Amino acid sequence: MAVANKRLSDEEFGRQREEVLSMWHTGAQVDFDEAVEFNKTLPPAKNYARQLALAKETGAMLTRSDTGVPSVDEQTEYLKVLQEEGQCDLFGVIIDSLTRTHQYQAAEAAIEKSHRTGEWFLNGFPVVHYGVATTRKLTGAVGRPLQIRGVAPDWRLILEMGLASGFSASSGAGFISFSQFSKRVPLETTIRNYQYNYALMGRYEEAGVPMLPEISGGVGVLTPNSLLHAATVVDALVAAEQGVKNMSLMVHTQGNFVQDAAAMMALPQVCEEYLHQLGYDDVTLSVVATSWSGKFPEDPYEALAAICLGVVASVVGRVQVVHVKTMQEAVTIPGKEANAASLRAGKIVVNMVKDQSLELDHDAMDTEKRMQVAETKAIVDKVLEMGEGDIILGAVKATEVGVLDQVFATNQHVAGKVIGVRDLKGAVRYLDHGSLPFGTEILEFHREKISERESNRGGVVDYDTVVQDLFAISTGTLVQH
Amino acid sequence: MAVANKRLSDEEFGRQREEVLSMWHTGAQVDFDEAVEFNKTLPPAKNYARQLALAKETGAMLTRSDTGVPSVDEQTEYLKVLQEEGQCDLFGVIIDSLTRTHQYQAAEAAIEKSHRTGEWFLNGFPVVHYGVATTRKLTGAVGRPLQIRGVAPDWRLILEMGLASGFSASSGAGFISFSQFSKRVPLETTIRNYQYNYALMGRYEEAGVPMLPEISGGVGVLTPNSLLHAATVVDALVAAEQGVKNMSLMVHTQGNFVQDAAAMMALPQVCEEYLHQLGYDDVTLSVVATSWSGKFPEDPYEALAAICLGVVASVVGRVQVVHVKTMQEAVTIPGKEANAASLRAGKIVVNMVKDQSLELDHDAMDTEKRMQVAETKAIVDKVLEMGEGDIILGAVKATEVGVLDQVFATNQHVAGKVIGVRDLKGAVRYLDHGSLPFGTEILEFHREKISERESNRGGVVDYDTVVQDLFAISTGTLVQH
Amino acid sequence: MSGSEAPKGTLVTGLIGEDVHIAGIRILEHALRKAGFDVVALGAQVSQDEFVSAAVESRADAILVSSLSGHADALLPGLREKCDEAGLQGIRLYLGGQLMIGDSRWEDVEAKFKEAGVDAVYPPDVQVAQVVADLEADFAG
Amino acid sequence: MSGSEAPKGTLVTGLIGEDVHIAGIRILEHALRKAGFDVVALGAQVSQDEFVSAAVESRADAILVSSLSGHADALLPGLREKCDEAGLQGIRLYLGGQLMIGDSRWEDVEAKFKEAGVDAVYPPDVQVAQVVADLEADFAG
Ligand code: B12
Ligand code: B12
Repeated sequence: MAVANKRLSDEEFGRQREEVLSMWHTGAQVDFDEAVEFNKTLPPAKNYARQLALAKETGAMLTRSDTGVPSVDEQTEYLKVLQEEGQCDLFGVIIDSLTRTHQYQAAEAAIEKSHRTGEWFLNGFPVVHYGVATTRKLTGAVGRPLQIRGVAPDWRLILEMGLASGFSASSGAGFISFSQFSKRVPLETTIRNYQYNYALMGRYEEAGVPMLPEISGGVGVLTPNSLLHAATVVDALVAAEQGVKNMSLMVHTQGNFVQDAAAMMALPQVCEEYLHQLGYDDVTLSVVATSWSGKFPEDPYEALAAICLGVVASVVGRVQVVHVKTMQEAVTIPGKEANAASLRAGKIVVNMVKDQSLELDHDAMDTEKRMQVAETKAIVDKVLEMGEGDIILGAVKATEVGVLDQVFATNQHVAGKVIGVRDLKGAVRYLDHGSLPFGTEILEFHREKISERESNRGGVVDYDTVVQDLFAISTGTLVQH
Repeated sequence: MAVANKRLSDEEFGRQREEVLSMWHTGAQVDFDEAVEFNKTLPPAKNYARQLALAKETGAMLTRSDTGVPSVDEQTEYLKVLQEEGQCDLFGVIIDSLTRTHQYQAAEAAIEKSHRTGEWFLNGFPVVHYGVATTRKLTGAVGRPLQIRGVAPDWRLILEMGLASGFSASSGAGFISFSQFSKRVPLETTIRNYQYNYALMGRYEEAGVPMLPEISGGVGVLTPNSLLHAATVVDALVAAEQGVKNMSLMVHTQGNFVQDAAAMMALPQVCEEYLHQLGYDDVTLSVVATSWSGKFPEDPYEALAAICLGVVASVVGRVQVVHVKTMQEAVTIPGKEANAASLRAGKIVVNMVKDQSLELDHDAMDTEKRMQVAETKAIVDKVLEMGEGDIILGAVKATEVGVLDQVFATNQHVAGKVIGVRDLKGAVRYLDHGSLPFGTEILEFHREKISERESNRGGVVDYDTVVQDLFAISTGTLVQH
Repeated sequence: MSGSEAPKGTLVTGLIGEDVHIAGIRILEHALRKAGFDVVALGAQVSQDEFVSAAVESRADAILVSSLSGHADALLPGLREKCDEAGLQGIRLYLGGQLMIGDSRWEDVEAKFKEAGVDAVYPPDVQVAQVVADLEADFAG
Repeated sequence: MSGSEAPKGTLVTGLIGEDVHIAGIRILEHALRKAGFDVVALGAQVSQDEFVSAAVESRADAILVSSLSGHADALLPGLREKCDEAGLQGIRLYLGGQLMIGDSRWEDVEAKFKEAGVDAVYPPDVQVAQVVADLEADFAG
């Protein structure tokens, strides 16, 4: 059955729901009406969407830190430390990747082993395992909004469990979970699953509890922005159709201030346009910028410096949320103290840069924004055209022929023809644009930028340069000449 | 006897020299000719001026870290750790403030007590106490240039000792040591002492060993840049007359990127103009930017973030040297590991920002530069006028009437009428310009900027605001609204 | 396999378990191919069985297992035994990535996986060139 | 000294020894004057003798010593005795700034200076308003 961008009927939703909640025994604990009532008892200060809408209004920039550990007591302790010592505004709780891939038994064994040995054998918080009552205790331990984090082709049970337990936002999206977090699952399947996720959020929304998806179009590993923007727009349109009214769009900082800040401005602009064009006029968009997402320097102080630079770009880009990784990112799942310390550093950068309303060279910013918008539109327009107006039908076809594509994808169905590389200033450009429907202006722009680096080094920029670029920052520089 | 800006005769220099070298018994160890020969045995990689000239040519940005501890073994260990673990390019060795104020006996007692107890009772390295042979072992322990650091009304013996011992640069200048590091000493006296210092460097230069003064016009505690620039130009002209051929001009970062970066560009430009105007055409100028120089946040990670932001501004300002303080600045004389860690963070920021040739909003930068240049010229022109072309005679008169002034000065002879305050974006403006010879354009510019902050807060900006501003950053923000 | 045109050896590569950190192994594959190896790239999320059957099918000389998610401890043990069962006695097993959660000492991590039958274990800061050089040395002649 | 217009007390302020860190004490002086104290500000680089004679001349109620360079340990002891010798028995001594080099525990630092005769010792993160409030309390009535 072809998936189209149509609101799930109550019957279809109800049918899936039964299936979802029976995937693991704790699913039975979720009762939608009770969950809505529970969520209504929470103060607005704990609702993610409300806080982001407020931030957008007041110009505030909130910090978010993501953590995930297998023990619920320890996870609670983490959140408390982040709130108190890290002045953290928003909490992300990462779900372990065994749970995400439905390996509930293996996850349970790893939890048991973690408890027994006191060491950790699981890379996140297994929300499904703990269930509603226990997880509500966790979310009740802090006074600010929480997001349930992770990306997986089938995130439905995790989301049910999370939203019923006091989380009011969730990461993940259909295209990224297809292209970056699965291997053989077809796009139709992940999109169908995400229709469910968005529909669930939409139903909470209708019941008076705004729930927010944080939509990412891929990962920020040497990936040109428009590739990510286009996939983000696709998911935003899917979410809107299912009744989601508040969305956060993610930009992955990749090291060049102008490019990163421009991305934070271009993405909501172009997304807004498409929402409007397709008749979704009551959606509130916010932007979240992540920390550096490539390989980190091992040294924690170098890592912290790189994180701070990402925050600078994010404040220049006037986002609502700044995601702050930790100084131990290269090394391990971070300790809570290191996490809180990194957050404090991030916060003072937010304050210092925000206070001075820093602006970068306007010409450079304008060009960068203009190009990102043009590239994104070239892709999304083509997708809509291929779907005869239906973004999902279009996306499926576009993916087959590489009109939607990803760099370093994990899924075999992704064309994987696009290759990104840094230009002389460290901005990520298309070394190979694969089958993206770009006109000559766009292609020449990228070619030109890459050739600047070539002239500078007196040598060709090729896949070996891409390999060098993958180690950017971790080796101490952004661009190796 | 009025001091004029005239090259010290060999007789006068020789006379003073005898006096200087007999201030403490180790002075007798200094033999100029032998010291020149010794310096000539050192590789160019260890000569400060040569390395800075090279950096200017190639666009390199070097990092410098300042340390000063009472034990020579420990100081050696510090330098080695900074070189190896901190990738430090230039070393500053801070002389303790007892030695700087000629309290040699007290310093000796503190050294003895430090050695005996293993704790430190002295805030720097007492170079005079250790003498030439021992200090040469210290400077010989590292392979990069060293600067002897500190400011004092009478720095002559310290400088003699330092340059004879393998240091090839020195901090300090006549006006700052008068206004900020002494209480009753008149400007004539400090300038006369600095004429000697510059003359000593000039004589090394003539003998084939370039020696570099790093000239600062004051301290960066809530001080408008032009006030510092003007005093810097005064000392540069004094140094040039004594035969100094390489100078580094210091800019104190104070938190607003545009203002800080503009200062790094405006200062060498205006200084170059005056050197040229007065016939000193063969002087090579470089610029050094310091870390934040106000009160630091106590938290080491916040402090590190603030330091990193200063480095961003410094790289945008295209300086040759970035001075990197440490994450323990608020707390204590830093440990070597914390120092090396801060340097690594500073270095990665240099690399990441330099790689992308970051430029800020051109209009804002142009305005800021233009105003700083205009203000500085207004002051220096007036000083020259008052001295009938002689910068020293002028400076003495100008200081009396507050045409040269300082904020938070320590010397009773400083008018101290000028008050600085932050504007809405955190740039430091003249709240009170005292007796500075400013025209209406300048005054209106500052008034305008301050009134923006007033409108924003809906209240007056006055001395209470100055008090708030003194805690900027240490309380987590740059501007308190 | 000594002629200059013949492949230096056949290698099966992939990320074990649920792992999706694909960038590192992708560039290793590129470098190894360039150096003259035949590479059978299984990509992300490869099970032990998939590794083994791909190695059997391709008559591989070695299996290169990458693992970054921190679950190598749970996912790797047993692979050597499966190889033996499938008749791949003595096939060289290489392992690299960010193997364990928490800051265990590298020596302990290395020992743990060697005990599980891995021939060579690599930390995340290994250079691509180093991996290639080691493999060339191991398959010289 | 209880009328609303009369000064709340006379204070001598200054930085001891070779110290030039003047910003902190300057703003304290401002705040104290605003709160109704008479302040005799000696500024930077004040010797013990200068503190004492200024206090004698101005019939001060207290001396506020600031020290940031880290040498308070060497420069402060003896001040109480000099005060006593000059007939300033019982004059209140306040000390603040960044007193010691190295990261000694605050309790030890405080105890050390109290033993040397200081009545109240303040860490660098003290709020201006706190200092004013304490002095007002000490001189109430
Ligand atoms: C980018 C990244 C991601 C991207 C991956 C995108 C992609 N398409 O590849 C995304 C966002 C998808 C991701 C997801 C997750 N990640 Co992640 N990720 C990273 C990050 C930042 C960089 C990894 C990278 O790309 N390195 C660049 C490549 C070139 O280097 P490399 O992979 O290390 O490979 C080199 C060597 O290791 C070696 N090598 C690797 N494999 C092999 C194999 C052999 C045989 C040999 C000889 C050598 C070898 O050779 C390579 C060249 O030198 C690291 C942290 C870091 N290192 O900075 C975390 C990190 C690996 N991730 C982590 C985690 C926990 C996750 C998540 C579970 C949760 C989360 N944070 O969202 C999910 C996992 C999902 C899953 N199912 O696996 C943890 C792992 C914890 C641990 N091991 O202790 C890390 C360390 C971050 C952290 N500190 O928490 N991640
Ligand atoms: C600015 C500064 C300078 C400026 C001072 C400019 C000026 N005109 O004031 C300059 C550049 C001149 C300078 C010089 C030196 N400095 Co300095 N300086 C600083 C810095 C960065 C901030 C100090 C400041 O202005 N604070 C702002 C004011 C508002 O706060 P405050 O002074 O702490 O005052 C508050 C409280 O302490 C309290 N308080 C203060 N005094 C008193 C007294 C009483 C009675 C009471 C109740 C309360 C009280 O109330 C105030 C309001 O809250 C500090 C580090 C830091 N804290 O971040 C180092 C620091 C104080 N300096 C230090 C040193 C070593 C020096 C030098 C010896 C060497 C050098 N680094 O160059 C020279 C000393 C020269 C000399 N002879 O004294 C060290 C001291 C080490 C120690 N104590 O362990 C510090 C801690 C830096 C470091 N980590 O190495 N410095």
